[in-house]
Amino acid sequence: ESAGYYGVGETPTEEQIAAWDIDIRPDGAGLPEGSGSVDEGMAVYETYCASCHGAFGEGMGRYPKLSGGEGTLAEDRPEKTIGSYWPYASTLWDYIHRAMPFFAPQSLTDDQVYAVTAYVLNLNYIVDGDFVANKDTLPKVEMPNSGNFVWEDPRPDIQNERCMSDCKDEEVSVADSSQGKNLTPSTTGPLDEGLIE
Amino acid sequence: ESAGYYGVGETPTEEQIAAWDIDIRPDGAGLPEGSGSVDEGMAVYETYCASCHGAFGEGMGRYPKLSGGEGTLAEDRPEKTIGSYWPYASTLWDYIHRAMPFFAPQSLTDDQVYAVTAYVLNLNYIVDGDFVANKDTLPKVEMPNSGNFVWEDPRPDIQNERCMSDCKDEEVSVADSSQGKNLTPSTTGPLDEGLIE
Amino acid sequence: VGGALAGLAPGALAKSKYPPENPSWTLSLGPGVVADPYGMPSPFESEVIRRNVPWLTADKVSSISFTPLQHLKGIITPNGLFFERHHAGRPEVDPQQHRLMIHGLVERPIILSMADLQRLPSVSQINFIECPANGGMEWRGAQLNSLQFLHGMVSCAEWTGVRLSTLLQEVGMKPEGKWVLAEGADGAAMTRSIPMAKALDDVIVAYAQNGEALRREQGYPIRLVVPGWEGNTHVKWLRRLEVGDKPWMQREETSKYTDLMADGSARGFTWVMEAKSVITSPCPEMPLGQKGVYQIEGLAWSGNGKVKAVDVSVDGGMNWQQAPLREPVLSKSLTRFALEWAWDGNPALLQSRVIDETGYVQPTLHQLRKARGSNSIYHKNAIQTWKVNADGSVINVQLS
Amino acid sequence: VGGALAGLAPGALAKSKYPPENPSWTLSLGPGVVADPYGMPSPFESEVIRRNVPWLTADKVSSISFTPLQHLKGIITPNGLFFERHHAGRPEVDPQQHRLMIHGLVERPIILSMADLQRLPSVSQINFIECPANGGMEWRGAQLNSLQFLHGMVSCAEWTGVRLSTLLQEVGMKPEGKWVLAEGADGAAMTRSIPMAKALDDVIVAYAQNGEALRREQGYPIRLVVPGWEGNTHVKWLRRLEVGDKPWMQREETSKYTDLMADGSARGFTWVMEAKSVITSPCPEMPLGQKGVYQIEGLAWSGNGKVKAVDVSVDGGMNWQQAPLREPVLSKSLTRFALEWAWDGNPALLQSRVIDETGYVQPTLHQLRKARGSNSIYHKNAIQTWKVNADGSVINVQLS
Ligand code: HEC
Ligand code: HEC
Ligand SMILES: [Ca+2]
Ligand SMILES: [Ca+2]
Ligand SMILES: [Ca+2]
Ligand SMILES: [Ca+2]
Ligand SMILES: [Ca+2]
Ligand SMILES: [Ca+2]
Ligand SMILES: [Co+2]
Ligand SMILES: [Co+2]
Repeated sequence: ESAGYYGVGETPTEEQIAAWDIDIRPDGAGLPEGSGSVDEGMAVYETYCASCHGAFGEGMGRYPKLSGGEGTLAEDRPEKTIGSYWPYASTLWDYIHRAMPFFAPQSLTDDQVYAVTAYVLNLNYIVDGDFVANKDTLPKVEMPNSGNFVWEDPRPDIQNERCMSDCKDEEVSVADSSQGKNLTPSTTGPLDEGLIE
Repeated sequence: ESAGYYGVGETPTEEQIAAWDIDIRPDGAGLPEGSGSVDEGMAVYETYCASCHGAFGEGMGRYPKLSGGEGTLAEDRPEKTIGSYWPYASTLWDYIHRAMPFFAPQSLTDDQVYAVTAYVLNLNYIVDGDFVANKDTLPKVEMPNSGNFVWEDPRPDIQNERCMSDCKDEEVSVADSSQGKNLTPSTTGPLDEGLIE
Repeated sequence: VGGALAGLAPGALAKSKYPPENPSWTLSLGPGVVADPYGMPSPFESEVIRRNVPWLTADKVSSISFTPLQHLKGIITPNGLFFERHHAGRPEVDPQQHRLMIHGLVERPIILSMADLQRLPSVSQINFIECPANGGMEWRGAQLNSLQFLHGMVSCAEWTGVRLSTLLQEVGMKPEGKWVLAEGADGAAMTRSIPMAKALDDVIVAYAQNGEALRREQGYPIRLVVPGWEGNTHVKWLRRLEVGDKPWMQREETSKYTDLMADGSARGFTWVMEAKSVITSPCPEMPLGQKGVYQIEGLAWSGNGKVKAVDVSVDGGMNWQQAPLREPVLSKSLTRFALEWAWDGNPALLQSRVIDETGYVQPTLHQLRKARGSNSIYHKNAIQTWKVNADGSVINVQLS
Repeated sequence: VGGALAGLAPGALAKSKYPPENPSWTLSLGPGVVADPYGMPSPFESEVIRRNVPWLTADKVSSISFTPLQHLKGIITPNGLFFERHHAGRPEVDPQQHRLMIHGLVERPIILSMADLQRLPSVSQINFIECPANGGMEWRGAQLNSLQFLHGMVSCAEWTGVRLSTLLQEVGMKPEGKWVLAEGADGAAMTRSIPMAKALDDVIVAYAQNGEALRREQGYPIRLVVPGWEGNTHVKWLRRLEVGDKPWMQREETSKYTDLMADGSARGFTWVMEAKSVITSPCPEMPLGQKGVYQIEGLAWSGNGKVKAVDVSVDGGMNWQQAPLREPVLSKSLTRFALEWAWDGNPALLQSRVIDETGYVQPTLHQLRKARGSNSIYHKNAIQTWKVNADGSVINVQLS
């Protein structure tokens, strides 16, 4: 069947497409007009973001950290943040614009998103304090960890024979047990809303 | 695996089996001690049955008829009752005992069941007024329609070729339509509890 | 699917503001996880429910409700919409108190708790259950104008439980044992006699339905599943199995569930649900819109095994075209078919016809009437005709 | 199954009065049909619910709930118990207002209503969906003692909808189109980039789940089903599909759902859920009773196709025995296995190990850690070890 064979649906107007087509790519495709500076971003951040992510992006409770963690990725407790982990700056604009502030998604203006993006990048020492984000500058921002991603799945990374008997050299022993750790909510009775006993 | 391989369950006592083993067969297997006459049955019937099935088993509203209908089975509107249709008298004892009166299943004593069984048979002119039902007499009752059942499934009783084109000699026409019959409850909105519009 | 959309043809919808606007649910947060620890359908689907025909029975306590086939997709019937048939209402059985007793011509009678049962080897099977009275109001003529009420006494689920053969082996059958009586714990103490060959074949004592515990309406905590056989044999709230040498000739296999022929004779023990099919879209509840390309879709099933093929006619059975089947095609299970149809806007007479793996071809109502008369109530597996009018409405009709 | 029986070993039940007595529900009438037009489980099953781990997330609005696998049978997850993963809560989408826009590198962009979608040819598929974080709390050590919380981010349903390939054909893809961006209508406006080869293979835009309309928690009225791929790609409340020449590198494919290796490098685009299995009975919630014959039962699945075999070990992986599979064995679907085991009453270490049709053998946690370290969060498809104690209790352990 060729395109339009079923003939269902309406043809969208340019305006309709533009309104929903909000995605941004690393090459900058999708970035709108407008701009925002680190300073302007600080105001946005303090008003709309700091209550959850902390004054300097250090996180609050279980709300995500947005900064810090540089050099921890190979450590025992890595901290994955925008500075330490994120490969593309475009993702920051895209995600803040579509999903933040958490309680009011898509409520910021494009200028506000540019500004707070600039501010969060600055919090992570990725751009200077005089940085102004716009559709030309943002795609050029180099993210510190961008070189450390492999975008081809190397799995299966484990090849096993299907051994059926005498499969282990040493005797089997228990190394760790969940018993007594007291981390498991109840799986009987009504929903366990409370803290761990 | 042999019997008892899984070893699950308890072994029932004789009393446990007897209490639940209530089924009756045409040969009388399962019928308990006790007895009841047509006269005794009339009293039971009037107290517990007539309100739904009518004073003479003629039915009430959409509650089943228990008598009548003899000779109607080949007619346009057959009436299937104990007299006109049922092949075995044992089924009557069994069913009344397990399921009637409707609102209080298994509430009648065995004597009451014998009695009301005798009465309903008498209503259908199958036994005389002096009939006394018990485990010896009931299996001997011959039901008028018992010879008219085939207990082997003759289906498939229709053999079709899978014709794919020009399959009918005459032109196709609509013989009957549901349109306008006004028998269909609503299939939209909330549950249609009411009468047909 | 699409309660909110039921009966609305494509294009008939009010044009939405979205896009370009964003709906409120895109600009705010919804309730979090476990807002419903056991989830329910969207309130927009509130019309997708089981329904009954009030004039059909004296009382809802011994009655039937119908599955809304017009809204369903695929082959699984969700548990909340599985059709109901009760003879004494729906008992509220306590599974801790409930027991299954197996006795009669056996070496080792037992009483099983529900936990005992779950310790035994189990199987899962996707099987339809159909009441043999499905469509039984239509022997004499077209009455109801609704897929739900005409065909909704069939549903299909994945059943899990213990093979009856496993249980019979565990109790040790005596060689004289030729029949099994199954009895329910409801107020009807529902009973049916099952011949041993079927009992040892594919019957299961089921405790689960589509993954979870049986629903109360389907026999919680346990029921018999007798694949391909008439629904009434699938005794619910099962509490007793007795092995015997003869059938018991219970009310539900003599007074009811026997088929009266035109000559006044009657057929008993007509257990199998012969092959049947029905077009579910379009149907009276799901009319067509403008002329154009449509998918004629439907369900087919056979109590004798797998569906081999389904044919569709748009001219009342004069000419037929084979409709592709959808995977999976399972034995004694609902099977989906669909055929593309370019509707030219003229009236049409839509039919489907199933052929099962035994080679049986679904009959016309004409043929059934000729063979059996119009008073047999049960086993009306005739080809269904839907008349499509020029305005797209769909009517249940019977052909000359 | 058996909420009321959960954790109770056979034999541990109070002896019932029935038989010889008759329970009240045998001596009375229950409620009639359509007492519940949309049915619900028995109140005795009220413990069979989705549950969450409060300490795991900041807020239930971006959180997870777990399917009670310990109670489930067969392969279908009933819709009320399908696991939940929301990033901005569960939007209450009005299907009359909802639209799917398809645009980008296409000849003929369109906006589809839900009724439009239902007019297109559809398919049904039984597929599992698993969150790649399923079991992710256990990379560093044994923490939770529960099948539900350790493995309950997987569920399985029959999905019905339109193939993405049908939609892409209808809009006419331009040759430069190599990727598809899927976007949700929730407050997270959830997005994932899908490569064209997968998009044209087996992806569907689903509107039904186990026969009925999708549940709100699973994306009502429409979601993507991307068979065998990590759950997050199955974008819910789908509102937009854009065809492009490059991936979009969205937050959910960079910051999240990438796998950090021990050396600090990270793997992206690890979409497939590699083969996994788990013993569901016994398990911490379903301990053993007295010594005797048990059925070791469990689930296996693979994002790379069908399950070929499952082996079970009772000695911590030293020796294995092949466990029979239950029908049906479907591609990218949950599959049941069961093996009989005569438990002698001594402690034991129970494991299952799946082999899928590609020949892949499920790895140990040891092997995964060696290959990836302990910080990759996602894709922990390691063999699960249950320690059975002499008292029948069952504990989640990790072996040396
Ligand atoms: C009410 C709390 C709240 C507020 C206010 C808030 N956020 Fe968030 N933020 C969250 C939560 C919760 C998440 C994680 C959501 C998820 O995982 O689905 C998040 C995630 C993020 C992330 C992604 C973190 C990562 O590592 O993937 C960024 C970036 C972010 N927020 C930026 C912002 C900015 C900028 C603002 C203000 C404009 C803001 N947030 C306001 C709660 C909040
Ligand atoms: C409250 C109403 C009611 C009362 C009182 C009642 N019945 Fe019934 N009876 C019914 C209904 C309803 C049915 C059909 C049940 C079904 O189909 O499952 C029935 C069915 C029967 C049948 C089977 C009819 C057939 O053709 O298959 C017999 C026999 C019967 N009742 C006898 C009795 C007797 C004897 C009594 C009193 C001891 C009695 N009934 C009291 C309502 C009642
Ligand atoms: Ca775009
Ligand atoms: Ca904007
Ligand atoms: Ca607790
Ligand atoms: Ca008996
Ligand atoms: Ca008695
Ligand atoms: Ca009405
Ligand atoms: Co029959
Ligand atoms: Co991944």
